[in-house]
Amino acid sequence: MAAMLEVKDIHCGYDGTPVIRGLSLEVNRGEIVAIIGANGAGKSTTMRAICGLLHPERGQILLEGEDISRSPASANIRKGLSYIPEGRRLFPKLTVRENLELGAFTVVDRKVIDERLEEMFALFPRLKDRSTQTAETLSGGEQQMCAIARGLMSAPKLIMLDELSLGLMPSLVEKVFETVVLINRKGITVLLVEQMVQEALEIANRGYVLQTGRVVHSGSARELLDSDEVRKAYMGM
Amino acid sequence: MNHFLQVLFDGLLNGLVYALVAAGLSMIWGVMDVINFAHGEFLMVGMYVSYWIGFFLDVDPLFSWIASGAFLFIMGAATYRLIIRNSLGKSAMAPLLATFGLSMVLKNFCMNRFTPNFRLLSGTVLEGKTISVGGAILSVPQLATAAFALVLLACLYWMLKRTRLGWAIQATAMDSEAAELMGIRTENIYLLVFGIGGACVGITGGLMTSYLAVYPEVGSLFSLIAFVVVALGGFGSIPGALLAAIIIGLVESFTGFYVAAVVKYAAVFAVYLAVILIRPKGLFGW
Amino acid sequence: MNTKKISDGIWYLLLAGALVLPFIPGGIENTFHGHVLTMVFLYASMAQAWNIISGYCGQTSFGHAVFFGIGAYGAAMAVVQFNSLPWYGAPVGALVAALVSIPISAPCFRLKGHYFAIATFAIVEIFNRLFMIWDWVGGAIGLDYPILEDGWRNFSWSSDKTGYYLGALFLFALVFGVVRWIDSHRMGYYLRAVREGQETAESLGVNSSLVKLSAMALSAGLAGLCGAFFAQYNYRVDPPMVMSLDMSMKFVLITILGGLGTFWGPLLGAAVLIPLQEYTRAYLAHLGSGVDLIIFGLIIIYTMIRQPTGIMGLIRGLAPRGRDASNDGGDR
Amino acid sequence: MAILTVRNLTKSFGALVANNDISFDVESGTIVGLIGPNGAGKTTLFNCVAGLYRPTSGRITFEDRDITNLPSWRIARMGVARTFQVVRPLKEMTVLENILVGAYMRTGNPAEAMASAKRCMEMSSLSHYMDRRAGGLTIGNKKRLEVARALATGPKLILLDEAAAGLTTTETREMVELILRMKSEGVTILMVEHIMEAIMPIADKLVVLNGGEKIIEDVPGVVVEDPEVIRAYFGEKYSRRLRKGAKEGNDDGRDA
Amino acid sequence: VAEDKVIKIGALFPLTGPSAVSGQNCLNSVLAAAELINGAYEGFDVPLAATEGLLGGYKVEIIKADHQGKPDVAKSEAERLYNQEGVFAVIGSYNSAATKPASAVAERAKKLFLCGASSSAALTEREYKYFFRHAPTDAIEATEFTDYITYLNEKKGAGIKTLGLIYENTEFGKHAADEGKKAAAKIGLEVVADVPFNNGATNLSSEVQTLKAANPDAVFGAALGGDYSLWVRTMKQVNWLPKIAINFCTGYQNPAVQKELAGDGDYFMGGMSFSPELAKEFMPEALKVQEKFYFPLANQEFDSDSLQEAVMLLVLGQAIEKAGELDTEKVREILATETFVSPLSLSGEVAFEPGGQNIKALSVITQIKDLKYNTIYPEKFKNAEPVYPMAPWDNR
Ligand SMILES: Nc1ncnc2c1ncn2[C@@H]1O[C@H](COP(=O)(O)OP(=O)(O)OP(=O)(O)O)[C@@H](O)[C@H]1O
Ligand SMILES: Nc1ncnc2c1ncn2[C@@H]1O[C@H](COP(=O)(O)OP(=O)(O)OP(=O)(O)O)[C@@H](O)[C@H]1O
Ligand SMILES: [Mg+2]
Ligand SMILES: [Mg+2]
Repeated sequence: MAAMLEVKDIHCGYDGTPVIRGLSLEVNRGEIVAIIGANGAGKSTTMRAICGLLHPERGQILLEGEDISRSPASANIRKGLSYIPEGRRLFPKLTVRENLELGAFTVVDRKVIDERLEEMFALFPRLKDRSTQTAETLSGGEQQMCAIARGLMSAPKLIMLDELSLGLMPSLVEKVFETVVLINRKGITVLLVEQMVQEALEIANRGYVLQTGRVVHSGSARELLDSDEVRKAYMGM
Repeated sequence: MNHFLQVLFDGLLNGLVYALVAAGLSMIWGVMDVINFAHGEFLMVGMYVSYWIGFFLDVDPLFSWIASGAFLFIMGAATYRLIIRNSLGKSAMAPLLATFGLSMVLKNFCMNRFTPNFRLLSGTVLEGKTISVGGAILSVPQLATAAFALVLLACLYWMLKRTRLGWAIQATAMDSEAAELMGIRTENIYLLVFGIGGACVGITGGLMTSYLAVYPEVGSLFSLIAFVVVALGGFGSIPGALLAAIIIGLVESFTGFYVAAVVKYAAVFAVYLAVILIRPKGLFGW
Repeated sequence: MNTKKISDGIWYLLLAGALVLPFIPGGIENTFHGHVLTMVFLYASMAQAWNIISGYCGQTSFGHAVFFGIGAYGAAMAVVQFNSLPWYGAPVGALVAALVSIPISAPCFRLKGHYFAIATFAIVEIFNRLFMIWDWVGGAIGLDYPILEDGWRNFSWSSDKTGYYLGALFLFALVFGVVRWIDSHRMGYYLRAVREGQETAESLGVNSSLVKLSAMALSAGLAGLCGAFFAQYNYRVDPPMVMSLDMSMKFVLITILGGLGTFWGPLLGAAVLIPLQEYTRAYLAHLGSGVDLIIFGLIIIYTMIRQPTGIMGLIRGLAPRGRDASNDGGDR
Repeated sequence: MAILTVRNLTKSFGALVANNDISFDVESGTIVGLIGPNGAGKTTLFNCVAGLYRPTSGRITFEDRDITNLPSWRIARMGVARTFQVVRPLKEMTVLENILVGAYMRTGNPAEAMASAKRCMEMSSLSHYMDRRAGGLTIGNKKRLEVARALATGPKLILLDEAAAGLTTTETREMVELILRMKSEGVTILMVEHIMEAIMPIADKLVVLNGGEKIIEDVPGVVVEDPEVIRAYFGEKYSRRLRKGAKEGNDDGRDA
Repeated sequence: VAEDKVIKIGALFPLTGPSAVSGQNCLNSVLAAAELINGAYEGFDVPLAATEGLLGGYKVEIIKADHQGKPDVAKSEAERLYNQEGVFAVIGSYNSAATKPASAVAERAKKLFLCGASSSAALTEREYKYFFRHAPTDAIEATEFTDYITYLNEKKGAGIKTLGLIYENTEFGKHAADEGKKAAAKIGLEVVADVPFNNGATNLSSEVQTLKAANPDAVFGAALGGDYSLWVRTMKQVNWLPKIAINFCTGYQNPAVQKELAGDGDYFMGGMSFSPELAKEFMPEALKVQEKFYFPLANQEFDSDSLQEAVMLLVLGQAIEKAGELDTEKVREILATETFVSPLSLSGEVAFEPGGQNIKALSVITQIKDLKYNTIYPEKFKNAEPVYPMAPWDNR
C-alpha cells in the first residue's frame, strides 16, 4: 500500500539560508510518526514545507500520491491535512468558540460544525468554560488546547502537531498524549514533532531523528528508544 | 436658525461622502495593516473614468459609477499583485512608501495625459437640482452620493459580519498564516480586499463627478481626510468609519461657518488628535 | 568586523574629499552641482536628524516638517522681522522646535504603528494651517529676506555657493557626529531596544518614555537647525515651503531609501535621491509635465519592492557573504 | 532574610480573578519554584512583581522597599530582572547587542558594558552566536538569550518564566546548570516551570498556585506527595514516575 | 548653425503642481513669442516679427524650467538657469511666491528678471533694479474694482454699500484680498464678510454660507480654476448671489473653466487685460499672434496671464535690439528708461517705473455672458452694458 504522505529529498530554507537539505520521510495510513531532533534541526521547517506554508526549492511532497509541493497551504488543508503550528497562532481577538468554528472553515454544513464543537468541548471541558473569552486572554496552556481543538475541527486525514507539549503542565501533557492516541484510534494519521522524546516515542509507531536538516536515524519507536545514540543526545542519558 | 439647519445638513452630507471615501481605505488598512497612500489618486482616477465616459459616451455619472467601480476594482487588485504583495512584510513602511510612489506616478501621469485642467461634467441628470428641507437647501447630487454611501457601507458591513467571506477576511486580518491553515485562500482574500477597497473609492469618484471638478490634484485633501476618518474610527471598523466621518463632516461645517472657514481643517485635525489621544485605537478600535 | 572599519574608512576619505572640494577651482563656486552637493549635505543632515527618532527608535514620524519649519521661521524671523542676524535666530528656532516637540509627541507616543503616523500627519496639517493665518510670522504671504550683504555675518551669499556648502558640511558633521556618538553609547542601544520591544526594554531598566522624548527633542532640534539653513539658502519662508507633508515625506524617503536606522543610510539616500530629483527636474522636464516625477515615483516603488532595506541593505547583502566565508574558515 | 515579599496580592481582569490573595516570601540566595496548572496565574503574578501589571490590591516589597506600583523599568533598576514566557528577543539586534542593552543598566561606559555582556554571553553559551540576528535564533537559543539578557542587568533577583520549555532534555540540563551557576553567584531565583526535571532537583522551595490561589508552599519533597497538587497538577501517572525519581532508567511506563 | 548665434532666455513656470494649468499656458505663450521673434513673418504689426532673430540673426532659445509652484525650487532653478544654462534673462514665474526668491537671485547676481503675470504689489515695492513686471498689481486692480463700484453707485444708483471677500488663503489670495480691503476702505465700502479658504477645496459650503449670511452687495473673489467653479456651483446650490461679483484673475479668466460651468458662470465680473472680444477692437495683433503662434502650441486662446509673459519677451527683445549688444547693464538701462511699443498690451505700450512696475499697465472689467467676456468698464473700452444686478439663479 502506498504511503499516505511521502517526502522525497526536499531542500528548503529562509531567504537563501538552507535549513532542510535533502530530507525524505514517509507516513503510512493510520500511523503515528514522530520527528525528533535538537532545537533548530529543522523540524518545524519540515512541517511548514509539508503543509505548504513554505515551498521546497527542490524535491517532492506527495499526499496520497498527489504532488502537493507547490500548492498553497489552504489547498492542502482542503485535501485533508491539518497543521497545528508551533506557537499556537490562535486568532487573538476572536473568542474560543469563534476560533474553533474557523477551524471548520472548509465545512459548510452548520450541523456538522456544531457536532464537532461538542466533541471538542467534551475532549477539553476547560475550553467550554472559556468559550466566550477571547483567545488572547487565555493562559498558555489554555491556548494550546484551543489550538489542538481548532486543528481537529476540520476532521483531517492527517494531522501534524508541532511541539504540542510546549508549556503544558505535566498532567495535561499526559492528557494530550492520550488524546493523540485517541485521535489516532479514530483513524486519523498523526505526524508529530516533539521535544519530549520519551513521551513521543512511547506513543509513536515510528520515528525520524533530524539533525541539521537531514534524517540521521529512523526506525520503529522501540528501536529509537533503545538506541544509545538517541538516548544520549535527546534524552540526556 | 435656518443657518444652523443648513450647516448641519452640509456637515452630514459631507460626512457621508467622506465615509464612502474612507470605507475602502479602512478595509485595506484593517485587513492588511497597509495604508494605501495612493487612495486619493484612486479617487481621482475613478473621477476621470466617470468623467471621460460622460464626456465621450454621454453616460451620466448616475450610471457610470459602475464602470469606475469596476475599473478601480481591477486597479486595486493589480496594485496588490504588482506592488503590495512584493513589498509586504519586508519592512513596516515599505507598502506605505511604495503606494506613495504610486500616488506620484498616477498623479503625474494624469497631469501629463489629461493636462492639469479642471474638468467638470455639465448637463448631468442631477446637476444643480436641489431640494429644500425646513429652509435648508440640499444639493441632490450630494444627497444621492450620501444615500449611496449609506447603502454601500451597509452592504460592506453585512458582508464582513454575516458572510463566510467576511469571516475569512477577518481571520486573514488577524493572522494570515493561521488563516491559511484554516483552509482560507489568503492570497485571494488580499486580492479581493484590495479590489473592494479600490471599487469603493472608484464608485465614490464616479458619483462625485456629478458635482465636483476633476483635476490631477483632486485626491490629495480627500485622502488626508480619509486617513483621519479611518484612524479616528478605528481601523477596519465600518461603523467606526461612518461615525468618524460624520463627526469630521460636522466639525468641518460648524467651525467653517461659526468660527472661520480657513481654520476648518485645522479644527478637523485637532478634533481627531484630541479623540485619538483619549482612545488611542480610535472610536471603535480594539 | 574588519569590513565595517574598512567601509567607514572609505566614507571618511570621501568626506575629506568633500571638505577640500570648495578649494579646488570649479569645485563649488557658482555651479549647479555646487547647489546639488549643498542640498545633498543639507538633506542628509535632515534625514539623519529624523533617523534618530524614526530609524533608531522606531517611531516613524511624518511630523518633522513642523520642527524643520519652526527652525526655518526662527532664522527668518530674526532676519526679516527683527533685523537681526540668523546666528541668533537659528539656535532659538532649534530650541523652540525641540521644546515644541515634547508636548506634541508625549501624547502621540501612546499611539501604535499607523495610528502614530497618521497623528503626525495631522500635526503637520494643523501647524501648516495655523501658520498660514498667523500674521506675526507672515501668514500665507510668508517672509522674504531683504537683500543682505554677502558673508558669514549674514550667512548669505549671492554669487558663490562655497559658504553655503561649507555651512551644510558643518551641519552634516554636527548631526552625524551626534548620531555617531549616540550610536556607540548607551543611548543608541536604548533607542534600538525601545524600537524592538518597549516592554522588553523596560524589563531591562530602560525608561522608555524618557528615551523616546529625549530622542524626539534632539531630533526636532537638529531638524530645526536644518530648517534655519534652508531659510537662509532660499531667502524665503512660507508654510507650504517648510511645513508641508511634502517636506515630511522627504525626510522619510531619503532615510528609507538609504537605509532606515543605519548610520550612513541618510547620506546614501540623500546622495542618490537629491541629485536624481534635481537632475531629472532640470533635464527631463522637457519630456512633458510631470515625467520627472513619474520616474521618481517609479524608482520609489521599485526600491520598496526590491530593496526595502534601502541601499545600506543592498550593501550589507553583499558583505555578509564574505564574512560568513571567513567565519567558516575561522571555525576550522 | 526575605528579598521579595508578596502580601495579599490580588489581580483581576474584569470578572476573572487571576491571582487571589496570594502571599509568600522569597528568601535571599535561594531558588523558589512557582508551579501550578496552566492558567493558574503564574505569569500574571510575575507581571505584577515585574511592574508590567498593576495589582488590583496587595503589596509587593523588594529588599523592604515597596515596589507595588512602580513602573517596570524602575523595578528592573532596583535589581529585579525577568524573562518572558513567550520569548521577546530584540529581533533586529544581534545577540551581543541584546545582552548589551541589559548590561548598560549598570554602567554607561561602553567598555565596561561590553565586558559584562561578554561574560553573561559566555555563561549562557551564546558566544558562538554573538553576531547573529536575535530574531533568527531557534527557540532554545532565544530562551538562553532571555536569561543572558536578564543576567546582564546584574540582578539580585531574577524571575524566570518557563526558561526550559521547548528545550530538549540535554538542553534542559544545561539550563539547570546555568541556573545553579547564577545561584552560586548570589542571585536569588524565582522560576516558573512545567518541566519537573528542571525544577525539582534544584528548588529550595515550591509555591503551588491553582485557580489563582496559593494551595501550598513547601520543599519539593513534600509538595510531590501532596494529594491536592497531584490531583490538580501532576496527574497520577506522572507523579508516580516523579516519586520514583530519575535515578532508574524508567522504561517501565511504555505501552501503546 | 553657429552655436554662438543664440540668445538663451529662461522660462521658469509652474509646469507641474497645483497651478500647472496656468504655468503651461504661460510657457506656451513665451514659446509663441520666441517663434515670432526668430522667424521673419509678414503682415504682423508687431515689433520684431518682420526680422529674423535679434541683433541681426541671433535666435532666441527658450530654456524651460519647472518650479512646481515651490519657492525653493524656483530659487534653485533660477540659479541653474543663470549660472549653468547661461541665460541672459529669465521670464517668470507666475506664482508671486515663487517669483520673489527667483527674482532675488537675479537681483543679487545682477541679472535681468522679467515678470509677466505675478500680481503681488510687494514684488515691485522692493526697489529692485533688475526686475520688471508687466501686469497690473493687485492694488491697481482693486482700485479699478472700487472705481467701478463708485461709478455704478453714482451713475446707476446701484447703492452698493457692503463688500464680501472670498479668496484662497495663499500668498496670491491674501495679497489680493488685502488690496481689496484697502481700496474698499477708501470709498467707504463696508467689509461685512472676509472669507479666506484653503485652496484645493473639496467643499465650500461653509464659506458660501458665511457669505450668504452676511449678504454683501458686492463680492471680490480670488480663486483658482477648480475652486472657482466649486464656488460658483455652491452659490447656485444655496441659491444666493450678491448684486455684483468681481474676480481677481485666474479662475474667472480661464475659458476652459467657464465652458464647464456652462452658463452658471454668467454675469460674474473680473479684471482682465485680454479677452478675445477686447482684442478684436483694441489689440487685433494679439489675435493674429494667437492664431498663428499660440494656438498651434496651446490649442486654446490666450488669457490675460499668459499673454503678458509673451509681451515681456517681446519687450526684452526690443530692449536688446536697442542696446545693440547682449549687455545686461545696457539692456537694463533701456528697460528702465524707455517706453516700448506693445501691440499685445491693452495700453499699446509699456514703460517701467523704478522698482520695475509697468506704469502703462491697464486692465478692464469684463462681465461674462454666453462664454463671451464683454468689457463693461472703463468707458473707453466698453463694448457692452453691464447686467446689474446679476440675474438670480432661478431666472436664467
Ligand atoms: N522565519 C525564519 N527566518 C529565518 N530563519 C528561520 C526562520 N524560522 C526558522 N529559521 C531557522 O531555521 C532553522 C530551523 O528552524 P526550525 O524552526 O525548523 O527548527 P526546529 O527544529 O523546529 O527547532 P525548535 O525545536 O526550536 O522549534 C533554525 O536555524 C532557525 O534559525
Ligand atoms: N490580559 C488578560 N486579560 C484577561 N485575562 C487574562 C489576561 N492575562 C491572563 N488572563 C487570564 O488569567 C489566567 C491566568 O493566566 P496566566 O497567564 O497567569 O497563567 P499561567 O499560570 O502563566 O499559565 P501557563 O502555565 O499556561 O502559562 C488565565 O485564565 C488567563 O486566561
Ligand atoms: Mg520548531
Ligand atoms: Mg504562564
